[in-house]
Amino acid sequence: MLIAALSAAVPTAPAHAGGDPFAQIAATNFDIVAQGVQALATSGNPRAAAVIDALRDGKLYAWKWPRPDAPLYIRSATGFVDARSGAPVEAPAAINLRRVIVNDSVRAAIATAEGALGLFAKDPAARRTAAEALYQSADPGALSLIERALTNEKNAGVAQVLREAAAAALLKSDNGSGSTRIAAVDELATRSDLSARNLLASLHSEPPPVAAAIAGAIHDIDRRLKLWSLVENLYYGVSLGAVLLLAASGLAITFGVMGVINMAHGEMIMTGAYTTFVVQQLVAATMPGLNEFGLLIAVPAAFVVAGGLGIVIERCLIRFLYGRPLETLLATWGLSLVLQQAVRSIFGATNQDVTSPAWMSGSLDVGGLVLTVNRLWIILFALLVLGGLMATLRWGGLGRSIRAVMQNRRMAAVMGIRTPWIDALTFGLGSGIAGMAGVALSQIDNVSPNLGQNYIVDSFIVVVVGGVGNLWGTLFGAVLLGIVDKFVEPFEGAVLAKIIVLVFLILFIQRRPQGLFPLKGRAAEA
Amino acid sequence: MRLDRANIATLSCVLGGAAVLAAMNLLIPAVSPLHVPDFVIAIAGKYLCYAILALAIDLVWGYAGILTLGHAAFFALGGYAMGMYLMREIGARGVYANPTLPDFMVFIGWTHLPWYWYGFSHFWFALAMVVVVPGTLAFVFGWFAFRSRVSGVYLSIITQALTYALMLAFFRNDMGFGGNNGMTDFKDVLGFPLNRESTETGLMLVTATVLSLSFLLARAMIHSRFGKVLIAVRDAEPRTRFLGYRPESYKLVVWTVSAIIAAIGGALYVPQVGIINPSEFAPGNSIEAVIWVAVGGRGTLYGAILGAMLVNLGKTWLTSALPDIWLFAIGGLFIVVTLFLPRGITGLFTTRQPPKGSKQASAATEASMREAAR
Amino acid sequence: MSEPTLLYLDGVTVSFDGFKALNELSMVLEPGEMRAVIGPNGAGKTTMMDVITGKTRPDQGRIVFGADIDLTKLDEPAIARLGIGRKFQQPTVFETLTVRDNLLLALAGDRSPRFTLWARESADEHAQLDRLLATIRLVQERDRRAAELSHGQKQWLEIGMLLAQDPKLLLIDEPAAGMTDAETAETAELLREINRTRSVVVIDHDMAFVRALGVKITVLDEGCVLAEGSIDAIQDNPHVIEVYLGR
Amino acid sequence: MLSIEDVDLYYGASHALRGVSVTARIGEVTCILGRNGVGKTSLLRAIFGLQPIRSGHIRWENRELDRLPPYQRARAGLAMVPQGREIFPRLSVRENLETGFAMLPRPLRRLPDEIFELFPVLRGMLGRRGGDLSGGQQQQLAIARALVTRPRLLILDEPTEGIQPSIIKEIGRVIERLAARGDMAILLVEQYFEFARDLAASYFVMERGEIVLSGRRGDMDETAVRAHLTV
Amino acid sequence: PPAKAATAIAATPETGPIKVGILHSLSGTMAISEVPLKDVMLMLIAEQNKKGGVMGRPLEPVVVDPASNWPLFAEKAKQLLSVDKVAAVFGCWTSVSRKSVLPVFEHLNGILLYPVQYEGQECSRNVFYTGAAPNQQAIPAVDYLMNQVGVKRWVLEGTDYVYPRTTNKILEAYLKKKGFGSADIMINYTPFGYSDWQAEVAKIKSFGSAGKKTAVVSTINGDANVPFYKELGNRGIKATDIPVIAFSVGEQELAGIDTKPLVGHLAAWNYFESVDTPANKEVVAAFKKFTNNDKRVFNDPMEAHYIGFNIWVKAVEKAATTNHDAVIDAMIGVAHPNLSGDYATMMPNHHLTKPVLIGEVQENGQFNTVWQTPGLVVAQPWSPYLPESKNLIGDWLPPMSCGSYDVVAGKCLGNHKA
Ligand SMILES: Nc1ncnc2c1ncn2[C@@H]1O[C@H](COP(=O)(O)OP(=O)(O)OP(=O)(O)O)[C@@H](O)[C@H]1O
Ligand SMILES: Nc1ncnc2c1ncn2[C@@H]1O[C@H](COP(=O)(O)OP(=O)(O)OP(=O)(O)O)[C@@H](O)[C@H]1O
Ligand SMILES: [Mg+2]
Ligand SMILES: [Mg+2]
Repeated sequence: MLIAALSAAVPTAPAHAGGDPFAQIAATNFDIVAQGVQALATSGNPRAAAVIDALRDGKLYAWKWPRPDAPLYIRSATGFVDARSGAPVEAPAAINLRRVIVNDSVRAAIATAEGALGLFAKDPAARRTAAEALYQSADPGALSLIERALTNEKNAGVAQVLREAAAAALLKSDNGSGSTRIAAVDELATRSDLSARNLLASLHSEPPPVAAAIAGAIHDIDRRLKLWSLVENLYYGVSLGAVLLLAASGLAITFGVMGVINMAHGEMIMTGAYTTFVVQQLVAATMPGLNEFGLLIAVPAAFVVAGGLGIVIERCLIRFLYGRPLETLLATWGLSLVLQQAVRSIFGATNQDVTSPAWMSGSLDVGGLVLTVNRLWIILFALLVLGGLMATLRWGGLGRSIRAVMQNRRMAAVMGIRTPWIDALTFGLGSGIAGMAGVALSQIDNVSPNLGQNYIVDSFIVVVVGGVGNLWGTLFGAVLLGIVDKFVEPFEGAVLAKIIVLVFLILFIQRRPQGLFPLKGRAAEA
Repeated sequence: MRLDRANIATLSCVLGGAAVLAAMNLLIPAVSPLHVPDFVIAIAGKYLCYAILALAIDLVWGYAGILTLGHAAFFALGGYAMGMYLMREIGARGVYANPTLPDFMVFIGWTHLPWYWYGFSHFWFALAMVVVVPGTLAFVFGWFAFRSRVSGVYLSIITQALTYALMLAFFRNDMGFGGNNGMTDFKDVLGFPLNRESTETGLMLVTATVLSLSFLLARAMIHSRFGKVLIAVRDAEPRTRFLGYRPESYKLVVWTVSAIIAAIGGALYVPQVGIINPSEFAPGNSIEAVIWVAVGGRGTLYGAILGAMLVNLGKTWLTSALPDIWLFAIGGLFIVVTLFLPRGITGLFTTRQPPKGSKQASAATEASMREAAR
Repeated sequence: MSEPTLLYLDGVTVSFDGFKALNELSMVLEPGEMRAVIGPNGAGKTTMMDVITGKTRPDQGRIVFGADIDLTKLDEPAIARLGIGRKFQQPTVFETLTVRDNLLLALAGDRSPRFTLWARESADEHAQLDRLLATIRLVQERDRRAAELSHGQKQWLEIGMLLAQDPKLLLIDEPAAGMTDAETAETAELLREINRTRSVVVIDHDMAFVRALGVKITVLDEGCVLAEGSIDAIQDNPHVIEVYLGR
Repeated sequence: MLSIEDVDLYYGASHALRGVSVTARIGEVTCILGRNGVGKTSLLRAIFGLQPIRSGHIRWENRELDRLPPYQRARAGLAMVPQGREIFPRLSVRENLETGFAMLPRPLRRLPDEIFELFPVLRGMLGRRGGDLSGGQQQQLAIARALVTRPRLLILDEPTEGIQPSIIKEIGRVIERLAARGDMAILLVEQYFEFARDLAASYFVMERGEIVLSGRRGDMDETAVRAHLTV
Repeated sequence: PPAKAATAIAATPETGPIKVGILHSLSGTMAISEVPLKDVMLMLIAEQNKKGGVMGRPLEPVVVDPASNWPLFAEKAKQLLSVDKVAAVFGCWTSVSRKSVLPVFEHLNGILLYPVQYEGQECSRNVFYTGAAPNQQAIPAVDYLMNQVGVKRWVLEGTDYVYPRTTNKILEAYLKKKGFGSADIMINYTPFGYSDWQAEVAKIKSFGSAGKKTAVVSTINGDANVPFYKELGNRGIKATDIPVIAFSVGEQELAGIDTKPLVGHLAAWNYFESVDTPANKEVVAAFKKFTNNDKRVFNDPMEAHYIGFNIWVKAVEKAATTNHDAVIDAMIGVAHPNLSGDYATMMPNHHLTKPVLIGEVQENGQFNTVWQTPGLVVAQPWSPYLPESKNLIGDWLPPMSCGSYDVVAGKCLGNHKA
């Protein structure tokens, strides 16, 4: 029945003069290959699915130079099988073979082919994507096929999509009574996404009742879309905020708490990112099984590497500068130059490829929203980092000792606090946090020697807006800036948006010269 | 006093040095080994401009304790004002031979000159703008900032934001300042071809003179009672209020003066390097300029000049001598200076205060910085 | 023809997140009067000076200076320019300036940048400075940076700065703190000297010192006046003994 | 006991301590007197290692302190009430007190009750920021803070400065009590002569960085001492 | 004329080693792109010396680091020409760096070989543009999408600076000419190093869901690309839905990205490392050997340097001197095989003839050529699609000898150039 279905499905399939679809696929011209795929899909040949899959996965091989019988082989785990028969053949000499490569047109052909084939696949997910494809193509010709699929579709979700696909197809075709068409319109209205809207918008010369229905549908689709876009901007703002927060939280320690004007902060982030790269390489080399989790290993690794580096820096450099905080600017600036060049010399000036594990790629559809998974993770991670940081500071009065040392180093020593210890620890902590931020940023940005430079200014801005030395402030500052930016962007474009944010910042500081949460009273001057 | 001698020395170094270079370039025939090539004149002129910027920064940072991370903005604005004049000077000699419109405007398809370009064909007008525009910006910015008692790093950051915003703004082509390519391919200033040796030398000498003058001005300011008040403000701003001083107006004066000095430096810079574009606004530039001051020695005017000169000399030399690893060298230099020359290179010459400042003194600055850091 | 009061605090209240540091405090200071203010730690004495000098804004109440100037409407410099000088409880001086320059900046005169830019040190300013340095016994330290002074020396320097301002009204917070008994006695003498021409409000905990001043005393407690009167009256006042003097 | 043997201390060029020798016994109060700027605080700074000494020795419980950093000395049982309070302005009163915990073993990490008996006001202000306290309150906090670390050598630099008479009396009694407990040496710098005289078991008078007069309570010649305190 | 006087200044020694200036940023933001160009130059020079140098004289590279700082570019150019007296300079990437050195080269009458595709609207006697002019990259790319892919809606997405703005202006004019309405063209700019693409990509997606085949023509600059493509990948925008064709993304940039999600997206260049010709394989292998790192990739600007260098060598040998004027004249008409086959010839307008290749991204980070201009394309530095330049041509052969000649008015604009 599958065959029947298919032949019904694509009645308009143009048969290529050459006849044999396999020969066409073996051809070198992409357009012919594409026709071959289409023809094969509709030919009802039982090998169709296997061959097309092989083609998609780049497992399909042809003879390097033209041959009348145009042989095709599928490379399997064990060896080669003949594409036509599926019978195993002894491996031909590699030099004679060429992989059949595909381009966009071929891929498109494969997609529709699979759409047709997929409708009757075992796996509901596959059926769903197939249905989606058909919905998108809204091809009246496919109507009968869709209906046939609907009749024996058990899965509610898939059925829904099929109904929508049917509605789309119906509306595109010009048959169907007014009532059925109106029903179809409502069907699409429920779906209320851009594609539905556009499809409806593209319908003209409908009978009045239908036209009215369409207008209505479009109207409330628009309303919903407007709402969603608001939520969407909010989300963008928050996720940008999360990135800023990550970038800044390390600085909130080294600068906010310690008062070190830490120009090398960006390089700490960079260190974290490169650690990620190295870890991924090592994992890939030593235990490929864990590839997916290289990132998770990188987080503590980055913390240790950057943190360690931080401690070294503090011991060898910063500690001589307490009491002359302004000079830390000079030293750390020099340091950042050195670190950048060091990375450039070790890894080369070009970007490094940090891969995203599967669980961090792709996106979720929540209502009208498309939330990219990596951003979700980053938001979560940012909050975790901040939370962890606060916890650490609570723990064993560490935070108290740190603040005591920073407020009056000599008196802290008199109270028996190991000041050198605290200094090193604090700077290490801040650097380590920056390192962890680097892991996250490696997922959304270039891993290059300049990575740090892209974040240093924003980081300082965030810390300052939040009010120096106030972690909550850093949180709010980051989110505030993120949201402002993302709400301006749609109207003014990205470039002006950034300018406006900066101006906003300047004015904001006028109003709140001590940041979001200023200290009041005598303590402020003390 | 000791300091004074150092100052006089700097002055004579700047002027004398410039004069000698000029002479050796113009009078001595090119064949002679003693001849100073134009290249040297050109970079000397460039350094002198940087020195002016450094001086301006030291005035506000070293004496009023305002750590500005956006002074390059005024430098660049001055540069743009001058650039606009030079652009108009080109006249019909541009590639599109448009008598009024600069090439880049023709290029983005504008048909007539925007109003804010009027007048820039006159040198005097451009000069006025060099002072007025950055001066006004600085005044307005400072007036708001100081009046609402923005201080310490909060001020530093908004100065940074200011220059950053300006950079992005000037990047935009439709601002009418040449987008990120900025302005270049200048022909001549006041009729003197820019690429003629004598013009280059002349510009260099002018720059040296301007530097000396602004140096004297700055010195006069900080040695007056005004200067003492500035230092008092730097140490304990709240306390000065109870003596009846208004710190904000003091800061505003020195801030605006400093901005104007920087702007003039920028105006001299452009004809000598032959290009002005938004990257001059880059936050990094301002920070680098602050670095020069720190290297030379914050709070000693001649230190600022020295720092600017040395760092840039180092940069010029290292980028050719060790192109692949020069950052190690220059970065290392900065670190070494902070560690071993707490008061910058000039710290080597003066022994006005006990090394590293006494415990209490440092505690005091620490406190005041904490103050600032909040 | 009774001339107007010099300073009049009228129901001044200052509270910090709920806690009332000053509570409906009212007080009158006659021109040329010297007033000693005592009271338990935390009674609100320093806060009182804060509100007079504009450092802290009161939540309620008026502070009238001279005929009809409401100080609560003015900011610190404006108040200082009216001729109200203050010495802080914690000595606060300009650490990196020399002792002499500290005094120079305090000297009465125009405070505007326009003036200070051109100001040259006049002969009598010079003389004044020398006199001051002598008074506060820092002649040797004149060219040392204030940061290098001992605690007590800073106290003296600040008193010197106060004198230099030549104000109508001096607010002096704990001058005797950290002074030897002998110095304390001299300070009292100095203040009486000053009081010939100016009005003074002085806070201290050293009863010997207060006695030496021999003036009317106001006792603050929990932000309002507990008692007022001569030293002997105060010292026998059971409340004062209870909350302040102890037995 | 604490023994200081001819210590010299310089600030840059200026010679602030000239061969100062002082001893302070456990179980009694040792008092250092002197006018402003004679070097009292400098001496205390030297003892705590806050200012390096040029020559001389500082021995505590016959252990050389000279090389130790301040926090090690604190851990050796020293505690100080510095001149000018040096409260941590942006820590709460409680936190100010708890800074002492850093050097204490876990079990000892609680605030001794005596400090609240001594300074009842503090109890009501635990949440307030140290910097917001009044001068006197800060002074009280500073003393309390020093006691948190259970010191065996308590160094007090003009502890009565800015404190109301009743509490000064109270402090006097406490100092006596602590001394009487016999496990603590107390080094007291004072300018408030009566206060010092009533407490001191032995006293040292300084003049321009030198010890010019010393002795025990019994043989104190008051007029001579006062002479050194007047100008 | 000033040129002659200038020659005196920049006269290069006629004996001893021939110095060759390399003016590429080795630090700062542009190092990412420019360092490989320095490497390839060093390799080419080394190999030339193995062959006995030029005219029997060894070549000596003079490497300097202008550190992505435009005024420093000018300073370094001055130094190379007037102090080191180099025979030619290979360098610059960004337009602004070229603009900043241009006056120097014209005044000191030096020779600059500029290897990067650029916005055109320039044609200096002292510069040889070995990269593509817009009509050698952008236009054919759009043609491909229009004709082969059947694109009906266009997103022109670029970084906000001169190259993208000009290119997009040209493309817009071109598309309008081809009858696309403004409704079907969306132009959008983002700042340098832009990294949060969520909103922008969402915009593109909705623009693309109008039912017509949509494509993105990307002039996004270096750093911003990685996050852009990552966002595309995560949003599941596949090449089959909305193909993106980029003009600034080559093998070098892809080396920094996980290409799986990008498979099928396009780039237009005049060369791909993957083109399979013996010459190419040889050079690429040589480069990997030279840098002894077989992860290194080769890209279009590197090929441009390869061609430019060889043409310059031939020109010097033809002129039998390193004298700038002689070499400048000799360069015109010299040809050298492209690595993609066929010949690159230096035209009188100081640009090269080039083939245009459209490639699709493959998993392995290489491009798979899916289309190629039938013949070679001659550069039009002055775009015929922009009113202000439609009458202009550049031709440095006498009698015209002019960089911007108005064929209508029949006179040479910017008279100083001649
Ligand atoms: N900013 C503030 N926040 C909270 N409480 C404050 C603040 N400033 C002052 N206080 C409280 O107000 C009260 C009055 O303080 P004030 O300094 O005026 O006391 P005082 O009379 O000067 O005491 P002392 O004699 O110790 O100097 C004190 O309890 C103090 O803790
Ligand atoms: N940080 C410093 N730098 C330079 N000199 C200092 C420093 N601190 C104190 N001095 C000087 O050392 C001498 C002793 O100072 P010290 O503080 O020990 O005096 P003191 O006896 O504590 O006086 P007081 O009773 O006023 O506290 C004083 O002359 C002071 O000027
Ligand atoms: Mg008080
Ligand atoms: Mg003392």
